[in-house]
Amino acid sequence: MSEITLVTMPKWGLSMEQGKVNCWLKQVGDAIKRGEEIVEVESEKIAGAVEAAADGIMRRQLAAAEDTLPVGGLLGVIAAADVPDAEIDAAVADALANFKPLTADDESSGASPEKIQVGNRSIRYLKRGEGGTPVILIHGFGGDLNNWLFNHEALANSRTVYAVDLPGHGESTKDVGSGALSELADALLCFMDAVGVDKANLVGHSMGAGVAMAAAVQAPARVESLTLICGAGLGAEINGDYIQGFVGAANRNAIKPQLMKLFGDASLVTRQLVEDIMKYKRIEGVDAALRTLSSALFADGRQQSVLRDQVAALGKPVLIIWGEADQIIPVAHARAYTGKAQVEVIAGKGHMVQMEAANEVNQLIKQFLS
Amino acid sequence: MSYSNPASVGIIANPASGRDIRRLTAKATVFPTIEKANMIQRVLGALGAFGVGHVMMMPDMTGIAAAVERAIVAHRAEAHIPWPAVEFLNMDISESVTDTFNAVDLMVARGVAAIVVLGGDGTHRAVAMRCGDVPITTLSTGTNNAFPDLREATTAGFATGLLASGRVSRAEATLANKRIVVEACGRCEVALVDVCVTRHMHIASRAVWQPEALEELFVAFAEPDSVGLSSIAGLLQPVRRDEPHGLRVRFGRAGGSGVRRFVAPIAPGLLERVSVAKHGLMRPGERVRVVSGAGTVAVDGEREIEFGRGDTVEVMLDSNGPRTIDVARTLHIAATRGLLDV
Amino acid sequence: MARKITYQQAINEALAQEMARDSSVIVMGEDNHGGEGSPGEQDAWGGVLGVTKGLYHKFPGRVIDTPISESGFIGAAIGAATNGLRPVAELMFVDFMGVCFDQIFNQAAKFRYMFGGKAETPVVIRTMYGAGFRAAAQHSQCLYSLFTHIPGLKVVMPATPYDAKGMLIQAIRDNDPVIFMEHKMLYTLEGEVPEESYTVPFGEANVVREGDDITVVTLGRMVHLADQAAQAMQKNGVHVEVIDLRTTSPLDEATVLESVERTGRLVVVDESNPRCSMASDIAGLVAQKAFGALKAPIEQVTAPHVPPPFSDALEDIYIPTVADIQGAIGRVMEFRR
Amino acid sequence: MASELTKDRLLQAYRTMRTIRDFEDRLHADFATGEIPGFVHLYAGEEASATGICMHLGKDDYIASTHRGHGHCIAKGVDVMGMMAEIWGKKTGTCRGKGGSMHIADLSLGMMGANGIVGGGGPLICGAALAMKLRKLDDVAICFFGDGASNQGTIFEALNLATVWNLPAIFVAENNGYAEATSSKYSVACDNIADRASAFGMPGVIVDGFDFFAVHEAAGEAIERARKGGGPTLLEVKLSRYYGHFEGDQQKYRAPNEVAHIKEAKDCLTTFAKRVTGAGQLTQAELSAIDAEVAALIEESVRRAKSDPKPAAADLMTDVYVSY
Repeated sequence: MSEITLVTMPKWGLSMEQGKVNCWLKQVGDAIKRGEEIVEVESEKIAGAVEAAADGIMRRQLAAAEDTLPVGGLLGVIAAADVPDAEIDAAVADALANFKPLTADDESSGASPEKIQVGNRSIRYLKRGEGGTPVILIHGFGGDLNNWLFNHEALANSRTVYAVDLPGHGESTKDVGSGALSELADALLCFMDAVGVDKANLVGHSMGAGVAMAAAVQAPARVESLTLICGAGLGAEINGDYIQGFVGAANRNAIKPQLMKLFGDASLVTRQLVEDIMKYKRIEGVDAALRTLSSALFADGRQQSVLRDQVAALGKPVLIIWGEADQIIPVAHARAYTGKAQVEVIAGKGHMVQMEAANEVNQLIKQFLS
Repeated sequence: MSYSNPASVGIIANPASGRDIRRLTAKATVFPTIEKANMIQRVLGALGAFGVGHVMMMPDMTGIAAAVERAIVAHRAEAHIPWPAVEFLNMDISESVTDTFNAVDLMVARGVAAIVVLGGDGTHRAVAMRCGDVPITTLSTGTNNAFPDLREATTAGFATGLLASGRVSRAEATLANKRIVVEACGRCEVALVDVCVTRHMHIASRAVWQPEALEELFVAFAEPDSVGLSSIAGLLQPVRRDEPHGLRVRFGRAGGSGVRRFVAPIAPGLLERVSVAKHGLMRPGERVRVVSGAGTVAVDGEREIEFGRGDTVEVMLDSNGPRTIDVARTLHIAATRGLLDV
Repeated sequence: MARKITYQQAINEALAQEMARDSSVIVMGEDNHGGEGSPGEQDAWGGVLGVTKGLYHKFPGRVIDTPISESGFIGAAIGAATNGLRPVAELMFVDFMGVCFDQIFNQAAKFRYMFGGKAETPVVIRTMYGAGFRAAAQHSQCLYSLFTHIPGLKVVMPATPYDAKGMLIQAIRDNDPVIFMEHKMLYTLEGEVPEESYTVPFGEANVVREGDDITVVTLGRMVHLADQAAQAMQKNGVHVEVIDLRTTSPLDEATVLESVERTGRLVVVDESNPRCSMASDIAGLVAQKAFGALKAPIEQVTAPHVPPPFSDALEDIYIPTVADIQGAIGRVMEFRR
Repeated sequence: MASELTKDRLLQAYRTMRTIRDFEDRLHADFATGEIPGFVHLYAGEEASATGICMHLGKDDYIASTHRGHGHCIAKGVDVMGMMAEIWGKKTGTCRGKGGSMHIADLSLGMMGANGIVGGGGPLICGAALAMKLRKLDDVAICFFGDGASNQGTIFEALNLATVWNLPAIFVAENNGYAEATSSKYSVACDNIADRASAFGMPGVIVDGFDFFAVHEAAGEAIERARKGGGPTLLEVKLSRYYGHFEGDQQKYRAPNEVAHIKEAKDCLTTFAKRVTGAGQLTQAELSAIDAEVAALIEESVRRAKSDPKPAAADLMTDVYVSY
């Protein structure tokens, strides 16, 4: 049966209990390569593509567009051309018979975020996987560890991967101090102390990339490599209107046009995503944190800390990934890095490239780390 | 035994008593209108039991008379021992002490055998000023009185009925009382218990409860177990109601030479330190002139006269107070002589 | 992601956080702790359904039990609000407004206007509403439209634990009198609620579900029924937009009108009685301001114009159901001129 | 002693009473011309009550008033110019022309407002007093109400709460004998409102409301007691209003010479003047000087009220909420 691969409804984030099939990207009979996107599904929070776990032929599609399935529910079957239909039908029957929807108990037994006291702050993080030099995923301005929903698990299949909420974000303490990159980098390094990580591969998105770079500058010995995704700190330009619009937005209607700037495909901005951002912004201290950060880092629509030369001087391995359609930080910054780096620009995707092109980004990072 | 048709009895109930500032400054009771009306009903029952056929009552505008009227209707419906016919005097009501004066004048003119008074020291004083030698039955409405009896209205009515029906003679049933006459600023007032010269500039809410305001006190009698200003004298040197003299007390400053300090119940629940410089007997007929700055004269505990610097205040004790029914003695006589047998 | 707690716990947490943050916040009402003056336990009840449980010991002297005297203590809360406190007074059941409405609508609601803008009355009146408890006619009404009618009051009715916490904190910090309505059937509803303090602004409806075919405007407990109806309709290919008004004063007209402009169809779902109701108000609003967009008559799903009955057999048909809502959606979708 | 009446205080008392009287007399005259809109309830005759009580109060003490509230406002220090403008419906009024005679308020002076609802102030005062108690202030809150309000449930609830919470609250029953056109002899079951105090576990005191000194002294004791934490008091002030329930009321329900007789025998200003001049505390010249000043003040307030602008149409929509 090893040559039969079941495609099931993925679980993107702890709160996801079910997903809706948007459309099939491959049809029955199509040849499929491992890692190729085969079906687009949508949770309450986000839409994304499920990638093939194995090479083969698309032999069955058990869910149609618009169907809603629980997490783990059977979407389709991939198998080699020579696997008999009877075997495939048996596998399908077996899967359907033995399927149990996830319960609350299963959820709590899986990975769930924890909080740790780091100095005066409580920092929330989610740890997955075991082994190797740990990876730390660092979200951007206004984000949180859920920004890595499509990456975290994929990256963690062979190593320890942490995703953190930076100060002022997610469920970490909202005090950001001066708001300088160095202060956030300090917090990151202290977090590493607290969880016992001596040295890590830092993966930063946007402002988080700036934090990763600052941490490398401050403590070069503790940084193995840097992955900078649509990163801040590589040049002065940034979309000041976005920053102001994001900080100033007091309601759903004001925030939505800002969030649409984050994606190449603006339809990915779901009602739930908008609602989640508004819920974050309403939390006491968030407004002040965002204002402090935006004036410390992005005053007058310009990035105040450009660290590329200092980082280049360290000679660390660097991977730079950018969405070609990034409307927040110009894609030109990808090429502006002065040191040695692998630079990858992904066509058609926006600032949230790690979500929009999750499989591609995951592959790039995995290759880079190995 | 047969008796002549008993004479009328008057009833005066002061609608204002039991509500002054002592409710606030002391722990004096609020004495509700309804309870005054209840007391009158108990008196009526007792009078009826002795065949008193007619009662004159002072009218009022605060509901006592109205409540009694309602009670009469209800009583008639129940119809066991009849009550006397109650006549509410036909008089103008000013809602002041004048009403009491007018009512007493009418009762005296129509020859009542006795007047039952419900009120405090002030009410009894007002009645005493007009009742001449008609005996009065005293009933205290409240906790802060020295002159009237604090007793159950039923037995007071009982004794009054014995007197009004002639079963017990006036000589045996009643007592004489002293009084103090005070003259100041051309006004003359009569006190049954005490006259106090105070430093209060204004009559204001009338009551006296601040020991530092006391200047000089004159009492007709001084009972150590009473409450009010006269208790100060009573605790210095008791004087009975049937002794001929009174007492004079001069207050001093705390710490002054020869000044005695002690605690006295100058109002219900109000135990205050008082400072007395000296005291002495007050002889009947002796006119005493008080020398003081501006202030007020309180008569039976109520400020009545404002006087200025240079005005004179003169007081004199005599034995021309009202005759009051001695309820205990009257009932004792009735019991020992079998006057209650039917 | 966030921790899940009940609607009732969310309200308790909002009170506790605001009381900790601001010493002028007090809680008062009948048996808000329970046991006052009795020989037994203090905080014996913590509110009739335990919503304020635990606050009494956490905030000594600031959880005040009152006599059963609604005019007196609701008025006192209003008076205290004019003198430096931020009282959260509990009117146990909204049905009891009948014995204290003067203090709310002639006093609290009017102060600011009558006094030429010089008064602020930061009082919150928490009150339980709604049918489903077999509590009959005097303990089951919705009555929000009566408060909504009065200028000077803000009227809010969170449908979820998240909104309950954020809107109560907003209500406490708000400088106007706020009627905060809690549906008694929602107390045990669980939902994600941040541990931290946050506010949900008033006058901003929540789009619970997006859809382009028909708009369902609803509020309070009916939000959940409407969403279930919408989910069921999705299987038939009908994409329903569900709007939770969240506050009826202020009213988010823009979100309602924008949605109906897009969908052209409207069903209003209101647990209250139909005359002079939020249902008729929203229908009137849309008829007046989005008439041109309407493709079908507006349907209202409400309780009938009778008092809430006692017997379950009657109450179950009194309260609008998911099936009622689906039926209304179906009729509006099928309407042809 | 609660509060000594120095010469300055006596002058202040007279000035306040005179200001109230002239303010009300002037309104009475002007209302008859038809220029003043709405309902106006005048306090003339009752001046000793508001004055004798409010003289003990500072701006942090609260009072709640009634529909007959001008006297309480003036005694609590509300600006007479603003009041007159308010009653004339002008933008310069205390409430910018939005309240009128029945709703004059100034919370910055502890004046919680005249109130168009009979008995509406009782619960509010309990709240103000509760705030004082919880905030550990030694302020007091006073509820003025009439014999009509004395029969309202709100007042009973407030009296009960005040004792239950041991509040620094004083309930001042201004018993002028008439609730609108109905005698309190009919409507108040126990006749003396003060009698009800005992049922609520607080002292009940009756004081002569024509006598400033009596009111001042009794109120002083009650207020001092409340400030010290001694709890609430019910003070019944027996007095009389000279004018009708509202302007235009012909008072046919009163005895033919009732008002004239009261004015003759008891008027608070006349008796006050007689007492203080008789005792040599103030001279007639001093009183006359105040009379002249007050007359000028009232004249000026009317002149301004007449010429001041009315609210603009845009003012209709403002001041409903702090934020909406």
